Amino acid sequence: MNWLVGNLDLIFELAVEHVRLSIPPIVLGFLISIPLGWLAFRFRLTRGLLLTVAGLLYTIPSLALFVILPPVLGISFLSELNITIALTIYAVAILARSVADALDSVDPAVRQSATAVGYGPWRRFWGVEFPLAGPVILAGLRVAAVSTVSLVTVGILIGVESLGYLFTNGLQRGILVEVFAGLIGTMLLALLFDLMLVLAGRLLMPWTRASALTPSPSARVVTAVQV
Amino acid sequence: MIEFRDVRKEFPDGTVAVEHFSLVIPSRETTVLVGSSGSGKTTLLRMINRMVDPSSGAVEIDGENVLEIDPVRLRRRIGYVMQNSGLLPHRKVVDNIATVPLLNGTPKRQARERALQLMDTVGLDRAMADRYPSQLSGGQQQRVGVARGLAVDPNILLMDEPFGAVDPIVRADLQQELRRLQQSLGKTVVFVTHDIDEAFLLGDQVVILQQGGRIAQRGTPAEILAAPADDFVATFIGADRGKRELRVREVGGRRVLVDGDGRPAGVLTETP
Amino acid sequence: MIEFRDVRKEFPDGTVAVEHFSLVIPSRETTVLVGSSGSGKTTLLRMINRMVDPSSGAVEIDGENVLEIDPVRLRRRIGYVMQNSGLLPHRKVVDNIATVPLLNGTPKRQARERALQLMDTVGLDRAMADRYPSQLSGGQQQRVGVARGLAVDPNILLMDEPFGAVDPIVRADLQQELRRLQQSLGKTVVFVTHDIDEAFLLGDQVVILQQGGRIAQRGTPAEILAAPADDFVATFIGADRGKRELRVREVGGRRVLVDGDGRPAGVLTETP
Amino acid sequence: DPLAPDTGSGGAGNDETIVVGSQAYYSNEIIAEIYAQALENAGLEVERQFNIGQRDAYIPSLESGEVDLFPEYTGNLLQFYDPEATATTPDEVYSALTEALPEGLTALEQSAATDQDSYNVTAAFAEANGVSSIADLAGIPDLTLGGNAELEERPYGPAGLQSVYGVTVGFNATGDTTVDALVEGQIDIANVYSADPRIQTEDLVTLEDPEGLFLASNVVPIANADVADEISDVINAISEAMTAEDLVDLNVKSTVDEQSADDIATEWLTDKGLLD
Amino acid sequence: MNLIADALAWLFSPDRLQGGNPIPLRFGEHLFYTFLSVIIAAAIAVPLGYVIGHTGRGRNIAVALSGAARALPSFGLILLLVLLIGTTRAPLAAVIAFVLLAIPSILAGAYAGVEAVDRRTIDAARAMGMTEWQILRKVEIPLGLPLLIGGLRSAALQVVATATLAAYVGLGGLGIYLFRGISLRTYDEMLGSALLIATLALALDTVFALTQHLVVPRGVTAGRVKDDRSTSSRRRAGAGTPAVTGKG
Ligand SMILES: Nc1ncnc2c1ncn2[C@@H]1O[C@H](COP(=O)(O)OP(=O)(O)OP(=O)(O)O)[C@@H](O)[C@H]1O
Ligand SMILES: Nc1ncnc2c1ncn2[C@@H]1O[C@H](COP(=O)(O)OP(=O)(O)OP(=O)(O)O)[C@@H](O)[C@H]1O
Ligand SMILES: [Mg+2]
Ligand SMILES: [Mg+2]
Repeated sequence: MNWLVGNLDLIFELAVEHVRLSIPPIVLGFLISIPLGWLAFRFRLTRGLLLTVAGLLYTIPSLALFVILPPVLGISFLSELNITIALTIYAVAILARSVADALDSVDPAVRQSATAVGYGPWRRFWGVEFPLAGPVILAGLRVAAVSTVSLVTVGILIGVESLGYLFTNGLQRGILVEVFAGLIGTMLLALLFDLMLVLAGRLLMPWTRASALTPSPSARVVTAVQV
Repeated sequence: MIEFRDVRKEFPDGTVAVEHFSLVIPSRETTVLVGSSGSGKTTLLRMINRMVDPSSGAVEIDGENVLEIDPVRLRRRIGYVMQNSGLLPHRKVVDNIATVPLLNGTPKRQARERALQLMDTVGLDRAMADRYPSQLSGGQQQRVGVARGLAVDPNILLMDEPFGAVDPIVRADLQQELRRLQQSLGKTVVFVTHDIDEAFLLGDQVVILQQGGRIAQRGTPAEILAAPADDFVATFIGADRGKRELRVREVGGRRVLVDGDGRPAGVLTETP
Repeated sequence: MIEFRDVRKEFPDGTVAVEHFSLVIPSRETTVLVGSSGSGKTTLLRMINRMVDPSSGAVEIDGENVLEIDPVRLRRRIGYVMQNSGLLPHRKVVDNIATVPLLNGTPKRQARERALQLMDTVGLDRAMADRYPSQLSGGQQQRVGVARGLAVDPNILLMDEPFGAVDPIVRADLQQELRRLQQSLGKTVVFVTHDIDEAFLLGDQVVILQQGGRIAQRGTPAEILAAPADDFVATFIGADRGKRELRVREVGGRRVLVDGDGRPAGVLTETP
Repeated sequence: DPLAPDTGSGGAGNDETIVVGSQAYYSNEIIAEIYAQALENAGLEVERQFNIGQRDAYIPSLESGEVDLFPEYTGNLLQFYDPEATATTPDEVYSALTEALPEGLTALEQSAATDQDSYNVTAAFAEANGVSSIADLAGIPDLTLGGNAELEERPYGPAGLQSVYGVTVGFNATGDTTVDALVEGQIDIANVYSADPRIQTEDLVTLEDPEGLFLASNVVPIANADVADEISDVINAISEAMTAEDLVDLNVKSTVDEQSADDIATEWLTDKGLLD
Repeated sequence: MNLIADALAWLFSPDRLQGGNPIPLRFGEHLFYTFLSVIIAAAIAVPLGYVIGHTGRGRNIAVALSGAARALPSFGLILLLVLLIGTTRAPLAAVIAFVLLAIPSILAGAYAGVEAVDRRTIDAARAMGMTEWQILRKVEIPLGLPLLIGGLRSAALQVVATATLAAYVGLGGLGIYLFRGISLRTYDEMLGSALLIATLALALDTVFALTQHLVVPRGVTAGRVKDDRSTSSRRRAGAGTPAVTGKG
């Protein structure tokens, strides 16, 4: 407890650093995933290829990826860029699939009807398909954000400071509270990101909040089973 | 007038949906395409607004081949109503109705004003204007769909099983509403259904389709009923099951018309 | 005989689906419950095989309160067919049909043999026996559903909108098939639909329900048609729209019966 | 080349800011923090690049000028540059180090404080086997040495024990948990930094090193030659003031009292009258 | 790309089979920890997941749990448990951490699998007179198997990744080379072992993917008769894969 009282500034500084490291991969991952997800959604062939590659990349343990990337990309091992790129790759791996699934989830009838009333392809994508894909994309974005915040901590093992510093430093000094603070801090940050995304979703997608007049048939079936 | 001239459609996967199809659809009347699943009704309907382009043959509107019209512009001129309404779930009712005028650049205020008027036309309470489609019942959604189809005051209204998904009672209501509307608006309506009763109810001209868009029979409902062209038509309209052969039976002092199976179809009100 | 005595069902969320419902369902006949969405048809049907238990009142089968019968045993004695067939997607057609006999311990060989016979009964080609449900058309799936419902040779067959999801032509086929079956098997069939035409076609007794399971009218189809009990029934069966009031008109030398709107309903074959 | 340091920040060209680095080791970080605070007190702009990892990781950054100042340990650093080095006493090591340092790096004055690798056993083990020096280990069967993973490759690791003292050991990479592993009996000999407070708190016996397997390792500030003159007065004063006891004391404050490096540094500088 | 050649040279050098850290030993350790933890986690999570999926009770808790688990930094969790349980019992602490990390995905796979079964199918099964146990055993489990395997798959990958980090507290496994490489800045070792770990993860992933493919009940894969344009066959988005949990 001693430690906690004396180190609130440190925790705060590290948290700020942690946030700073977390944002670029999430934002970049999101931006990159839109065209990739669209490609995967639009063309069967690219879908298989893209999602397989994404899945494989996601499979590689983070620390290993931090080490493999620099020689492949010709960047410095110590560089923050390394972490940013690695975490962006993970975010893309999650989000490209989400975007593809999300576009898939758009009712084809709505897509058809938008075409039928005279939407051109570009306008239809941004005015109809993308917003309607929103809820599923958001779900993916939440997963990506939370997992990015959690993965940033591994960066400490190659010298990139974040709340992960509290893990190694706490272990060396044998201070349980310090490690615990790192753990809780990271989870709180993740929660914060999640909350902000949920709020942003509410704000940007008001129709998802509108409660249906009649329960949808599937919802009714579910309740019927619980008798 | 809409004219199909020896139209054929083969989809990229090799399915031939429609072949040797020719038909004249007169203006200001309702033409109903009726046929079972896969007979090519939707495909034919969509050729009119270029959602599908024919592989060969031509579709003309007032003498102009549709292939010469830019599809986006063409579609904005033609109303289209489909099953499940096809409303944009993320737009309020009023914005859904105003979609096409807005796409065409009509000022927002004006478009919304017109949308509210259309809500009156199709019998929707203006109080629903700010709801999202999911907050409406199926029947109300279909009304919004019709209102949207009418928003640019099109000469042509295409309707693809617009009432297929609603409850029979609501459907009967919507059918009546459409008849009323059509009497006052006088659009060229092309209506697709696979319900022969609906076809007989709504169609000035009824076209019965077989697989591949082959026309089994074309005529007014009474013509078809009086003289089914062949066995297929007879089966389709239920004549072969005796469903259309009605006999009179006394029940409780009233003259009930029963079909071949003894199932009642109605009550006779007037002797010949 | 199945009897409902002043049955009431309130769901845990407070919805009162059915209230003060009493009805006698005679044996070896088809009773159709018809009404619009949410009127409690499914709830009532499911009280018979204890998929739903009444909050108060009693449901009796041949004088025995179903609450005194173990639900699993009860259900194995009662056939149940529902919309979308509810087949097990990971079992072949023949195994789906044989499910309940197998649960009851019938030897596999015998159960399959019986399943194949049932496929004949419901008009399914035996060649489909080794397919999976997803490899069948909707209509075929429903036939499998019916065969499965018949597999234990139950006295009671419950059918919840069994043909709601299939194409009208296939539906007409299945309806005919069911009539034929019923004539030869003589089960007690309780059939739920919201299509009044289907109710009139299949029901020996038709029960028209309003919200909350209130019985608006009960009787044979002809009785209901001849004398609708009230405005609700009149609307429901289309009498108020003149749909059931037929007049005779000459078309091409035949006497066509037309309704209030001038839409044809059939051809008169025999004068009173 | 991924081994090349990042040139994104700091750099020798940047005259205004002194970049102070530290290892990913709390004790080293405290010293670095002391340097940083003292420099700030002297009116210089300071950037902290702490937690860079092991020597092999940060030396390139130091050589390239990405980092300007780094608290080091004379013996370990000398061995890094010259694995064959024979010097053992603090002064010998220091002068050998000044020789061995590449151009561009300057060793400022070394401090009396030492923090060197040392081999430790539990008091019970020492008594039972009668050992007080590494040499006494020779002949004891089935010994296991524990330490960081990289110890296995170091000249003073298992190979050095064998060649210098004829002691045969197995190796267990116990990392940051070495002391606990020793106390629990998983290993017999632990490589612990001599200023580690747990040598006292856990009642360990540090084995003597008569053959000089370990070089004397005094705290020494290594600076980039470009800034060495500018900062030498401030930093040398710190080396002068810091005693061996001070270092253990600083470590105790960190691990037992759980104080932050920041506070510990301020407190020490204030005590020594180095802040104004 | 020279570095990669060096890394491969390190990896395939005969030295890797000798000394204190032979690769086969570390590889075996890594797999051992992975399978042990996944098996323990499965023993806990699968029955629990089935209960949740079948009854629908506790679902919200399970969802919240897997959400929280995704936010849990696995490296921090190991260090915390090591400090709590004692550094010398690091293997125990690590296995507990792995199990904790593996449970949410497996739980999600188990209940999502059961839940993804069409409610109408279950309703029909009950109406036919299946007991609850029969419904679970004959309908829900076989139809939910692919999603369960999916859950085991992400759990295993999660553990493989985290076991790498566990070398930091002296657990052994393949991470040991990675940490030593990073400390010594020996790039061939770092990269070589990273490649080895990545390969292990990919191989494991492939095995699970194949299994997942194999356990899809026939009939679910069997082709639709025709016209899969129909909207009814569209799966609920996201229902196909259990929620991805965190990674290490
Ligand atoms: N995009 C397409 N690609 C391939 N085949 C298609 C496509 N659209 C339609 N078809 C096929 O063309 C035929 C006619 O289809 P269409 O949708 O026009 O029938 P329909 O009469 O509208 O049927 P329904 O009553 O089921 O709506 C069918 O065999 C259908 O499978
Ligand atoms: N498990 C349940 N929990 C809460 N309310 C329910 C449940 N099952 C049905 N209800 C409600 O009870 C009422 C009657 O439902 P029921 O399913 O019996 O109607 P139905 O006549 O079969 O309708 P449909 O034609 O749509 O199938 C409805 O208002 C419905 O929302
Ligand atoms: Mg169609
Ligand atoms: Mg129902």
